[in-house]
Amino acid sequence: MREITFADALIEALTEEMRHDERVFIMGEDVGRFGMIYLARPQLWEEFGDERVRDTPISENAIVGFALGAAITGMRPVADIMFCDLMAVAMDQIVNQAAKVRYMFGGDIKVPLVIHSSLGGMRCAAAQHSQSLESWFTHVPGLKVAIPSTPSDAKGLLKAAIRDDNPVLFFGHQQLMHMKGPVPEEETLIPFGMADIKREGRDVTVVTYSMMVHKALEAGEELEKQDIHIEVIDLRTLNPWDKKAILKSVEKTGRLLIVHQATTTSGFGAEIAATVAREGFEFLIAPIRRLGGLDVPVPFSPELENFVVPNEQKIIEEVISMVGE
Amino acid sequence: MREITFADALIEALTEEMRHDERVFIMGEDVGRFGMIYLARPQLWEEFGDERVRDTPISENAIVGFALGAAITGMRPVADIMFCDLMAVAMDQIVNQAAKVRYMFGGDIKVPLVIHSSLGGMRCAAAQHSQSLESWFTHVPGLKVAIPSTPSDAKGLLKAAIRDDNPVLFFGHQQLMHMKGPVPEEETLIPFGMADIKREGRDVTVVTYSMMVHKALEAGEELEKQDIHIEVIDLRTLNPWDKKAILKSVEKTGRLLIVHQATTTSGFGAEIAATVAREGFEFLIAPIRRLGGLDVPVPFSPELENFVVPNEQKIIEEVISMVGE
Amino acid sequence: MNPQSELKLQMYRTMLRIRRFEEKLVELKARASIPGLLHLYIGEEATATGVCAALLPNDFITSTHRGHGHCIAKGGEISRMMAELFGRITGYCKGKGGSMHIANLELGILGANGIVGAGMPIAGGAGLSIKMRGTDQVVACFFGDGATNQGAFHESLNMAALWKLPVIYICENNQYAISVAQNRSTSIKDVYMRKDAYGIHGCMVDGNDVMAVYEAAQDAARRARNGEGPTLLECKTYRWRGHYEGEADRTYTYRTAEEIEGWKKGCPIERFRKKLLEEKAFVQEDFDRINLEVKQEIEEAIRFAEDSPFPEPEDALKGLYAA
Amino acid sequence: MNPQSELKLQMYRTMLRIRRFEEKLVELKARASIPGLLHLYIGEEATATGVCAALLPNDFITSTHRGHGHCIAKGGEISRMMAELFGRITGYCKGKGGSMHIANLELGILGANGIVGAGMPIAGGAGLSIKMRGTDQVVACFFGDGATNQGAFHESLNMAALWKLPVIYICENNQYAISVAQNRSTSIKDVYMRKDAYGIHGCMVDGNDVMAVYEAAQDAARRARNGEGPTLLECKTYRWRGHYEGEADRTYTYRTAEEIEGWKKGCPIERFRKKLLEEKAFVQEDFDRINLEVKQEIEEAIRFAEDSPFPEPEDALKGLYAA
Ligand SMILES: Cc1ncc(C[n+]2csc(CCOP(=O)(O)OP(=O)(O)O)c2C)c(N)n1
Ligand SMILES: Cc1ncc(C[n+]2csc(CCOP(=O)(O)OP(=O)(O)O)c2C)c(N)n1
Ligand SMILES: [Mg+2]
Ligand SMILES: [Mg+2]
Repeated sequence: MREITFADALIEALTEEMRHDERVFIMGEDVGRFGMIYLARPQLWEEFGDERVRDTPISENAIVGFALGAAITGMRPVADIMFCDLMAVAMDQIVNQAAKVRYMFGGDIKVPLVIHSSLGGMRCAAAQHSQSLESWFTHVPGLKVAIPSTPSDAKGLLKAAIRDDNPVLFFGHQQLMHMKGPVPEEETLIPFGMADIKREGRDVTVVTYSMMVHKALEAGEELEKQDIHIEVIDLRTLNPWDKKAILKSVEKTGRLLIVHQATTTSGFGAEIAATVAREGFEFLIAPIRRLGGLDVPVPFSPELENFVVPNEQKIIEEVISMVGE
Repeated sequence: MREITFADALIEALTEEMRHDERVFIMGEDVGRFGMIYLARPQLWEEFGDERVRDTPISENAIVGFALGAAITGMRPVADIMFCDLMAVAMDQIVNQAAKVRYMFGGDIKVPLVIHSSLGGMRCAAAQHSQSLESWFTHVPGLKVAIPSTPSDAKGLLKAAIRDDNPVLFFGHQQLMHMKGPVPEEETLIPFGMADIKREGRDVTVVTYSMMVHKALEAGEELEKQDIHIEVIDLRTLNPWDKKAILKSVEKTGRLLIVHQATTTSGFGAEIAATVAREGFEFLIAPIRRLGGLDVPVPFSPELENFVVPNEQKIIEEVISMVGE
Repeated sequence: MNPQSELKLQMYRTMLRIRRFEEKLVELKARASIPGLLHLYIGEEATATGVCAALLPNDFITSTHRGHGHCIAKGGEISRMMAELFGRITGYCKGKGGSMHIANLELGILGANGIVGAGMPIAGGAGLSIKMRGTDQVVACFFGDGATNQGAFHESLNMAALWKLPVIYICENNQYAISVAQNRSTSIKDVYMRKDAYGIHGCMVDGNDVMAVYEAAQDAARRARNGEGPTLLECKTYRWRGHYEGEADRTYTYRTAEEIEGWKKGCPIERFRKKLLEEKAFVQEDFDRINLEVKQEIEEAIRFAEDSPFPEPEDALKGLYAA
Repeated sequence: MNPQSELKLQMYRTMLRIRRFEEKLVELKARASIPGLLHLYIGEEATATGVCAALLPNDFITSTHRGHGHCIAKGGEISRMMAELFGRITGYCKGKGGSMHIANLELGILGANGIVGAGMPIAGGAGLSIKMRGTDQVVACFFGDGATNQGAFHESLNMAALWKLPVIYICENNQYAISVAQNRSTSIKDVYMRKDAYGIHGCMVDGNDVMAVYEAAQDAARRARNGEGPTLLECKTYRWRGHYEGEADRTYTYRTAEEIEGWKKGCPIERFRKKLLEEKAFVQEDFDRINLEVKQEIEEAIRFAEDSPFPEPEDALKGLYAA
């Protein structure tokens, strides 16, 4: 199969959907003719022009709010927020408006809105440009959350997100954008709520998503050499999330390690751990572990940044220590 | 001991601290002469005047940002945000600025800032005025979070918050404001990170905070009649939170139920459950349970609202079902 | 009756419907017969009425926490509104929204909003959608004087101006945001002057003169439909009641008794009635008849609401996601 | 030398220090010798320099993602800045902040900021603190043209105006926000005209004429210290480099080669040097000497940074909370 980058896969998905449905458009900062943002490319602008590839002022709250207003009146917008950190200025429109209008207005209207953003850093961009804030949004009923790890998942999930009649937060990872992977030529939509077992194994279930999937897979290779076999499950979407797949795997392995880059406390790993501690209690032969970012803002200096984020080595250590339990 | 309301206790704390240190002041919407907000009272304004009891425009992001700017240049502001839902418009100044300036600037500066707000609803105020968003802030390193359940805790924690050199989010509960309780006359500061065992018991540990403490206590009375003895632990602060106290109790009871009003998924209960599933694994004789708000926006109609929020009866049912496990 | 006269009588009726609807709410709330927060529009009826009279049925509005007037003026049925306030399944939001969240897309009502200023970007987005879909609708976006200091105001007006969107931004300047008088929250006196910060049209009218509001809104709507972009329309008005029903500033902390009485004397509905009588367009019997009809309408609405079932508790779990 | 001449030479030196510091960064970044994002200020030196020359040492500034110039102009040591950019423990933030977060309270530098517009409320709060503490400090708040469309701009200017706070809001209008030209993001041409939306003073100056900036900032600072409230000062200028170092718009998508070259010809530093020569205040040797000194300063700064240790990984866990 041909290989393309994560960013190219996103653009392909968006291009296809824009061709497929003329109500689909994208708006955001620098998405247009210069197209320097992850979900933009000059070709997109060349094909669809200023109206449907719409540069905006630096007004994130209005970007989301305008997209929302358009979504409930007949369009299917994709709003781009460059970095998830910047969602902090748009939280009202995301949380109090987009997430709630359908429900609080009685459950009839549709909100076909995608908010695309990127997270994760590892570019020495420091505290305000390196956060992974996905767990906030899993705490807001009404929002769906997609967070793929591979080009083909990115494409299939973005297409599904655009066709969804609910507000979807779609998170790419800044470090993944240039990663290449096989992407089918034929149209593929990946339904939300279906985890993907990226590696099978019998000893420890490693549940993760986004960039950390790759770290877990690397760890899996290493551990294999020591005859430790981890099962790496990529959640791909956090709301809905595939509880069943996790429970099934934990039933087999008896051990669960959750890995994410977001700071540990109240990260989405807590939700997974809490759920399995309740529903998979009898399967567990060792305490559930979480490996998340350390609970500090992301520091600038490379060694500091590396220190606060999980990596292959730390995963290996956790797994080894778990199988000893 | 004399009994005063939760709201009076807050005002007392603020008044004492404003007398004690002239750098302390409060700013927010309608905190001034009309003083109709929880953390305001005409007397406060009469004593301290417009400058130190400062009415503001409806500009929450600026309220927090101005308070932050004042905090790092010699003042000790208390910023009032009427309802926690409204924090959505102020998230940037709370999360990207207040929480991070000290760390990202190298760890030398102090940020003596209190952001006071209220949460919880149960006033048929519907989706945008009834949220309990405390868990978001526990996911942001750099912020402390206080969330008391009684007038005396409210007073002691608010005083401690005002004297703290770090940004503190302080959440009252809208339904608790008129609740009376004993409050010592003499000065009391309650340190952060110390849970309070509000009821002792041997069968099930019920960890909770804010309004739900009272529901748990009511449930405790009822359960007592059935010879089931729950231990009710009031966390009082969520960052830092008193892990030790919880683990100690779970060691005794072997059973843990976490109750909060916030929607369940990715609520702070997940963090507690995940932590105990790791560090108290061997103590557990039954799966950890969480009883949180149902995962929908808070609906308006009274019966609907009651349905989505935990209450005494639901706590009783959970506990009974747990002791059977 | 000529269309112009018909329209006037219609506007009179609308104002009266708003007034009587809310007077009934005062009564019901005093008896604690309805749950939740009520922000009443009494005294400000001419603004919603004048603006919405300039709109077509498929035009959009966004509304505020003080939204009953907008909803009625845009065609909302009083019975379904009442049912919503009673928390019944027959309400506009099936009992899930309440006073602060009434919406109905068929009527072009994109929703009341509990977050001050938050309707402004949504209105802008509806404007963008109109432009992209190529219809000639317009959007009327209502907000208070207090809302003009929210970031959302600024971001929205700039964006709507930049893209010349068909939006009428209507500041209902009732001179207070809760207890804070406008001059203690806003650094300039006349909010409509902020138009120049965006290079758009704008003007100020007596918000209690329904014809003046109507004409200004018509101008704005015409410009909007012509692709000339947004307008910032400031309507000076006054709320007679407390910020919310139950807030009684009995000691007149932030407004004087005289000020309130003064505005009551200039009641927009009475003013209009007198004017119409002076114009000899109508006779008192016309108004009496309308009064009676409105009274009946309210009574029927109450009956409808009271007779309607509550939602089942489990309904709380429905309607979150579209299939 | 008279104080006026001394000040001018000082300003020349400051501009040159900014220029040379950043030219060195271009070089270092091209060799990938420094981590992270760099937003360079080359071409805009006159603005920071002119403004900060009108400030006293205990005055405050807030800065942006493009903040090196502000920091140097407010007294930042190049060596400690360089160390920060190198991620060393001797940097202003001990390696935790990097280019976008340099701060130093002793110098009154309340921090560069990675969030566009976010310094504006913080600056306002410093102004409030000044007023409440009763000192006669002022705050200079820098931000770009793109930032003027953030909600924070609006909320801050209104509040600062309302309370007559001693803040100078300086819009560094380099005409682009990343790739978006000002006329594609902002519905009016001259941003300083937004002053009228807040009822405050404001004016526009040639941001590449350091004396003009200085004088406008002095006026604004005088008014601020007199309790006359904030000023909105727009400085028209231009960035020579890409939005960030490494962004090369090689195909001139959003700016033409001619435009860039035109602005380079009007280099603010060269302009000022020529002017000073014309005024016969100085001779070329003065500039040569300064050039040499600045060159040495930069070299020493590099050496200082390179010789400084990195923080220990575990230092990442320090400094989050004050005891
Ligand atoms: C963002 C936000 N801040 C504060 C509030 C609380 N609040 C509700 S209404 C109101 C006053 C609004 O004043 P204005 O916009 O003038 O409208 P009015 O009530 O006068 O009609 C406030 C402060 C809110 N709902 N949303
Ligand atoms: C709130 C926010 N939105 C978007 C960004 C991404 N961003 C960084 S700089 C920039 C452009 C800023 O333009 P301007 O204010 O004119 O400053 P300049 O870069 O031209 O100096 C953008 C969009 C950000 N950092 N913060
Ligand atoms: Mg008002
Ligand atoms: Mg710019």
